[in-house]
Amino acid sequence: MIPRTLRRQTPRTGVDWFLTVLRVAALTVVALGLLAFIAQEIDRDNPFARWANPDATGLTGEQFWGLIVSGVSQGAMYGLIALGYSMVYGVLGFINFAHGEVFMVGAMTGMIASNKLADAGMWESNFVGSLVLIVVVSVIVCSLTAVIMERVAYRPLRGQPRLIPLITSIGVSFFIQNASIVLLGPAAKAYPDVPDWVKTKHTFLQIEGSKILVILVAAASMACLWYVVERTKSGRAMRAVAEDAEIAELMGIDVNRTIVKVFALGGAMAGMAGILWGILFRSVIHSTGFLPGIKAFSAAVVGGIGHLGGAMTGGLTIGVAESVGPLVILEPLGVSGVSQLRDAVAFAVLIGVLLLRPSGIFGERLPAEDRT
Amino acid sequence: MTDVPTPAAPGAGCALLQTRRLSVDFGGLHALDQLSFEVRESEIVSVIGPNGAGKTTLFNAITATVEASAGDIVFEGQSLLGLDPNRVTQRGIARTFQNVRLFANMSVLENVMVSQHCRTKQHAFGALLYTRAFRREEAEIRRRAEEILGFFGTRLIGYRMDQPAFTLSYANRRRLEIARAMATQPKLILLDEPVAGMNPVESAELTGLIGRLRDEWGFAIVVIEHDMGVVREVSDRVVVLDHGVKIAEGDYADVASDPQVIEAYLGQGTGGK
Amino acid sequence: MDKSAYPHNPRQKRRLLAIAIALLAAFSLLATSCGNDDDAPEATEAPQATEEPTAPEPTEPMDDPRGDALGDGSLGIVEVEEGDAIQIRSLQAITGDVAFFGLPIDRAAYLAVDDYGPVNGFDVDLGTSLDDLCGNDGGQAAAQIVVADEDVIGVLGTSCSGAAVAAAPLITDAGMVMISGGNTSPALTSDLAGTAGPNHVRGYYRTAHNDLYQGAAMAKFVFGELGFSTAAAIHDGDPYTQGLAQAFADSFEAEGGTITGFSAVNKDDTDMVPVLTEIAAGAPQALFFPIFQPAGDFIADQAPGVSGLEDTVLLAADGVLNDNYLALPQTTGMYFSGPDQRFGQNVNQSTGRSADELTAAYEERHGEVPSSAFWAHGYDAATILLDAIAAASWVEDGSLMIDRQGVRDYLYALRDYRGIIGTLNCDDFGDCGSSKITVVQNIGGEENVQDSLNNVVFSYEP
Amino acid sequence: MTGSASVAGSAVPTRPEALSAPPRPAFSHDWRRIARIGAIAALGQMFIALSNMPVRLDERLVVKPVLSLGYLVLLFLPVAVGYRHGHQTVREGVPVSRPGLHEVVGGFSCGLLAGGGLSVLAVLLAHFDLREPLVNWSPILLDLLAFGNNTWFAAVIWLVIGAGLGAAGGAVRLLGPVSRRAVVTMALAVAGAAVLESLVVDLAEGMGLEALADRLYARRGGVNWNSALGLAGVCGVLAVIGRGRLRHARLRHAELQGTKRTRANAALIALTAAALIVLPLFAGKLTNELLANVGLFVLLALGLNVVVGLAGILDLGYVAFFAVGSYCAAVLTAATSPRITPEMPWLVALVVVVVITGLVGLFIGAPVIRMRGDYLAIVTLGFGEIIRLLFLSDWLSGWFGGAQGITKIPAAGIFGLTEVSGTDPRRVFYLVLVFCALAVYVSWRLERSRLGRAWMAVREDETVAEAMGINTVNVKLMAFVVGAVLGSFSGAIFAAKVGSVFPASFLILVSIVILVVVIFGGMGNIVGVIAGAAVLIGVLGGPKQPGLLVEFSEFKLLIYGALLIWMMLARPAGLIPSVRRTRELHQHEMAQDAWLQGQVDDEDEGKEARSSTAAARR
Repeated sequence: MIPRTLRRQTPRTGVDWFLTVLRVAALTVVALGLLAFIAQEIDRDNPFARWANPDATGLTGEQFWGLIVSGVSQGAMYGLIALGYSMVYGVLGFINFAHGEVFMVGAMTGMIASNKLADAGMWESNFVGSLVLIVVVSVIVCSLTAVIMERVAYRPLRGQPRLIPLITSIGVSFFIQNASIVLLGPAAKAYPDVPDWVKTKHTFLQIEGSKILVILVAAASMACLWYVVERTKSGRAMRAVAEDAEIAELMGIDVNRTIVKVFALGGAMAGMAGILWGILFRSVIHSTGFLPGIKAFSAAVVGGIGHLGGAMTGGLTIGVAESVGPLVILEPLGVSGVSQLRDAVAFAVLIGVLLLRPSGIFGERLPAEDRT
Repeated sequence: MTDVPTPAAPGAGCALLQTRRLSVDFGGLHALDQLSFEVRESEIVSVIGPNGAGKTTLFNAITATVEASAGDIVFEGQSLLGLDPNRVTQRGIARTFQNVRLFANMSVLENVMVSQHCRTKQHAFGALLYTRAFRREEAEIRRRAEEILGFFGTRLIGYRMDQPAFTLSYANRRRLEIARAMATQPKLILLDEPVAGMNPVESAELTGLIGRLRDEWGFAIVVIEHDMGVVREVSDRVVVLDHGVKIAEGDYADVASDPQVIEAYLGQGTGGK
Repeated sequence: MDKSAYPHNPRQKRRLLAIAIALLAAFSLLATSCGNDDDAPEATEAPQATEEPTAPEPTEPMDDPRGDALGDGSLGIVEVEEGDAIQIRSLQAITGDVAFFGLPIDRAAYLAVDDYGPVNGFDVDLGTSLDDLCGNDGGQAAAQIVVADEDVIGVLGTSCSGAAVAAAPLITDAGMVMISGGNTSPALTSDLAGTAGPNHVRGYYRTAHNDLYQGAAMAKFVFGELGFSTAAAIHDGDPYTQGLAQAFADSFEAEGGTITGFSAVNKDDTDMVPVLTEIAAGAPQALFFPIFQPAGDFIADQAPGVSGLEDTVLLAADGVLNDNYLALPQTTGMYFSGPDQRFGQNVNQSTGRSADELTAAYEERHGEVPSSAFWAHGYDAATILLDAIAAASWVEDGSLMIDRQGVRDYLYALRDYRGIIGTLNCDDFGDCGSSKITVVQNIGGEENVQDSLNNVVFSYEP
Repeated sequence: MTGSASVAGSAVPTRPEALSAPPRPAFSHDWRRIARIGAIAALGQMFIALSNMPVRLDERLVVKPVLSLGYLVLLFLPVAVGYRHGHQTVREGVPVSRPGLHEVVGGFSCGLLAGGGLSVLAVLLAHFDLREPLVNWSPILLDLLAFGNNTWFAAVIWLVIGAGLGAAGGAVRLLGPVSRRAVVTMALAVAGAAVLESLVVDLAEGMGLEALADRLYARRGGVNWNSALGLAGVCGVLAVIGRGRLRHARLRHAELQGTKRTRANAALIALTAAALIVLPLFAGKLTNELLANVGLFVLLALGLNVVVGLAGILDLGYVAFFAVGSYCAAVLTAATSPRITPEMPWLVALVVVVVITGLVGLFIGAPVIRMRGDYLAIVTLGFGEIIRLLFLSDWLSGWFGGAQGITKIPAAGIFGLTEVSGTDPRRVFYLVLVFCALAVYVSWRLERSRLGRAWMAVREDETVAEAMGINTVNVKLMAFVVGAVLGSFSGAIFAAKVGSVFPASFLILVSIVILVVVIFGGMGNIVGVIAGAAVLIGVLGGPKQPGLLVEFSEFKLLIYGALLIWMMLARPAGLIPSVRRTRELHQHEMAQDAWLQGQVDDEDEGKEARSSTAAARR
């Protein structure tokens, strides 16, 4: 076995030069943007604040805070989804593209269940109770979806080159998304209205109840997951399989069951995220799962794939970056219509992080030959 | 062994490869510690030592697949430090791998043809325009490949040339690896346990081949080997490593009788297999 | 039976079977040849039927069966043989993220054809609806499919202006007409002042309103009626929404107001706080976001929560003027610009169905209320096309002759047609829908949707 | 799968006929298996029914007057499961029991269950209202299921239909190879003729065979039942006569060696080329448009094939190059494009396009080249999206028109000989054809060159490739650039064809579809890639292009997904796999075959094959 290549920092080839230039450029842009922003905050019409963006208007403190909060709550959901990606990747070593759709299924289930409850009148009378109820339902549904997915589409492909299950997962993703269109209709579907304490900002920290809810629940499920993976027997089994499935098999671990558990756990997390999504945005559509899914995978990569804490960190990073970045970095540089570029910013963050740390924030360096 | 060892062995000519106080650490663990040794033109040096002595690490350091933490590697008077592995190969050092690593889904012939990459020029446009130069080079590459495969007798030529590499038997994979190394037209070949897992007949045959490699093709060769029989057969000089340190050097007889060496092996509880 | 027989027996069976099947095949061939004798004449006639459109009728002026059917045959005449159906097509955005907009128009077309019944005794066949994918490439490809069938008289579509830009030339070149229930871009017809838009072609009509004045109407409303001097606009990168937002911004500044912010989101964004914060930095009095669902839901939902926008007035356009959206709690009190939608009791003069009946029928058939207001435009588009065909066709020895030019003549001459969307008058550039823009305010609540649609607070006509 | 392997990797001769055993008793069954299959089928039927396919497609008659496409989609599943039930896995040395009544009965029961799904659904429809979530839970559906009669009729009739079809499906197993082929051909012929009506008519008219078309089809009403019979007859006879000469021919061609083989290939290529040049002359607008669209995607797929298939770099952002190609061409040629003047002729612009896309390829390639496979995938995807957003953004709308795109792009002038634009799909196709030929030549030449071998080595084992003196970075960058340039051709033609570019044409979906085309067709194999494009884009349709099955456009992506899953499960090597890929995917069997044929000179083969498989997986 060849030990991994340790590359030197000093540029050797043209590519290395180019990359160094790129890194420097990226950092300068960010730095300039930040400086301009700070300048604006200090004094709206000092020359430096205006050099790029003449009609510069900074942000008020609470606006900035609002950005951070929404970024964090969005990021927490990315994180929850990313956990599923990360776990599956850790164990099977391929991108389960359809995981985002599992999240969508969760949101849809929540929508249906909550509307039924609203018809029954329970939603208004006992909100928390029905919330717990729909969480349970959607977690179950999502776990089932994920497990069936694994059984039907992935298990038969165990041991094929990675590309094959990847393509299959794309197929699954298409299928679920469009199944939702043909069965449930193409229109956006709304959740029933939620009590005021969820909608309105609370004097404490000026955060909407829904966002507090999101952040708390995300933290809680994160903790549970951590406990399961790090402290329980099946968690050990998962990590063993992630290390080396064949050896684990020899050690008497039932690999199939472990993998099923992994998918179930990931599905549960996605289901949780789905409900949170529903509570936060109160609207769901067939495409709800696609882009968040992709961003969640980016989050998993940014955090260092296969690393649970990394997944959540990555999620928060991307969430906050895409919510704050455009206004704090791009607008001071005189870019117009910055909010349009938020996805671009999200992916730019992904690229930037990988440029500076090729294996993500927490990811350990991986052997060069570990390729698709 | 504090400074460069003095030439003291058969095979005339100046040093082809020298390692000077070469050290490789993996986070605190000294895989190689201040190792200095040299290989001369058309000389066969065996590197032996118990498992984990740092033999393969030495190879990896030379071929730049791991980075030396201290010291220097000099090949034909120029340092190899800081080069990409492919540059090292271009300078004229080829290697085989302890666990055979062929291009499993390419044919035997292709495996050898692709290994001449750094010795050939033709680029995409030549191929697209199908120039005379391109065709000539392709023919040349093919001819060389067949010639090299021919070196192994009937083992790799004939219908087998077009077989995907993974259909080869174990012994043939080892042979193909050597063929691939030869195809890079090196001055120095590093063989990592070339006869491991072969039956006596095959290893005897391969031992012969190693000799012929030097005599007919004029390569200098460094062999990592556990099979003392082979070592005795082929080596002009033997270097013994233990825990990354060179504990003995010289021809087979005195090395074999060196107490330190015996201690190193017996300390391991095992003789050379 | 002894086992030794096994290997032989089946093989013989197989041979027998093969022969049997071959025989059967041969027989069925025979059956065909005689079976087809009866419709052999039709077969020989058919080619003429397909070539005829290119060749103008020579004996056209002095034939009586023609009666008072419109047209001079200059675009060719389509013959629909007895027992065959009149061919029209529906080309809408029925998939993807604009399906909510295209599907209702498409479904309304089918409703209309069913309601209308036969034309001069001939059934009408809409075929299976084609998909313009709300894009130029999709529109062009679909148009090629339509024109490949030379018997098609007219096309109902497209949903998106972008698709029409690519599709209209192909379809009208083939002599067919094209009636859109969804396009609103001025480029496709005219600036309503007598100069044709860059992408205008003869034979293109639409029942949807011309967008030109919607932005202006909203601007006048905000500046004049509400008396605001600062406003901001958000679009979602769709040509339609971007154009409308731009129009609003321009005319608002022309009115003398100031645009404090002009930004954009992406269709699948959900967290609108950033864009709203960007807007809030300018502290506008009104925010106009003429975009679609679901993005529209999120803006309406999250705007009040962003500091600086707490009491900004929210305005949207016809892209979200539908039951789903009006029913949302967060849209209560919002203003919407759009075509006059007080078509509660309007009755389509050709089919005699009223808007309410139709919405009921629609929900009955598709299990959801129309996800966009333009179903009505789609319905009227279909009925005027069928009327046009009725007016430009005559029966001649059993088969129906349809004069393509006649269809166009009828449509260009269409006046005071009572449709679901109100009174239709076609101008020389194919604008048939009323250019009257109304601004309604949402009363709120699922039950009040109709009242909200009727709750007109401002109406504007150039 | 083994079967597909041995057929696919045409280098491998097929296995000897497995031993046969007496048929299994008719009524002893693995009932759990039947239940499983049946249940899945029943659910499938319910899904199809609720997906609104039957209602939506009921308008479209397939065989006049008996069968509409709507019902057809409800009928095929029972047959399929009925046939599937009789399937036995072939193992070395294990005798395969000959088909008998067992299969029929099994098929019958499976079909019964499958039909039962619809019966249950009908009853549910009648008695519950689940419209709230399920939009197609409509009386219309019930009416359709009940053939206009009452609910109980529906319940019964579907049981009967299901059982009958299932039994029929099982019975197919009884047929010998020839008759089976005959039956299958007949079925396929009728189905094909019916579903592809528009194409057939278009071609027929192009070749002046309207008479034939009119005999075959009731005008737009689908196939006449008697012509359907006739067609079936003809094809049946042909099949019985043909006796799979095709397959023999293919095998023989596969066994050809050296010059003979090359000569045969050359002949084949010449034939196809001739066909492709002549066909459009006889085809109408419809077919040409179709061919043009397929061509555009072939071009893209060939480009991506260089990156993914040869160099093994998983690029999910390939649409970026398509977009850059189109936008450059648009900006350079269109008078309406802001900022950039003067306008140049299309061919001149093309040169600039190539240069620019090449640079973009380098720019995107350099940062990602050293990342691991999956990181690389997501990063390229990110780049693709970023580029689309930049084209869309208000920020750069001064250059690229933003949301309003760039319209009125002039037709592509070719040396003043001709003008290529969307109005005449035939010319577009010829233009595309030229560039496809170019792309094919490029990939074919490069694959057999020093560079191509280096690509393969990198794909196989990057570290070793590096150690063998290959500068992996440069080699991979080359792959990126070549892929980018090929993609840009497609983009430039696209711009001229459609006459306008909008950012909406360059969604992530496009990259994914291109990748799917490559994988589906057979990665690393030129012919496979072309076949993949023909099947997916031609029949089903591309992301923004309708295919032959226009009726299904509403369900396109749904079918895409299902098809993709099934394809990867059934034959992961793709439609027409490259021999190399097949080997990689089926190394076990390959090794065993080799061993059986004594082509391997050593004992410990199995183990080694396995370990090398492991190596290949890395």
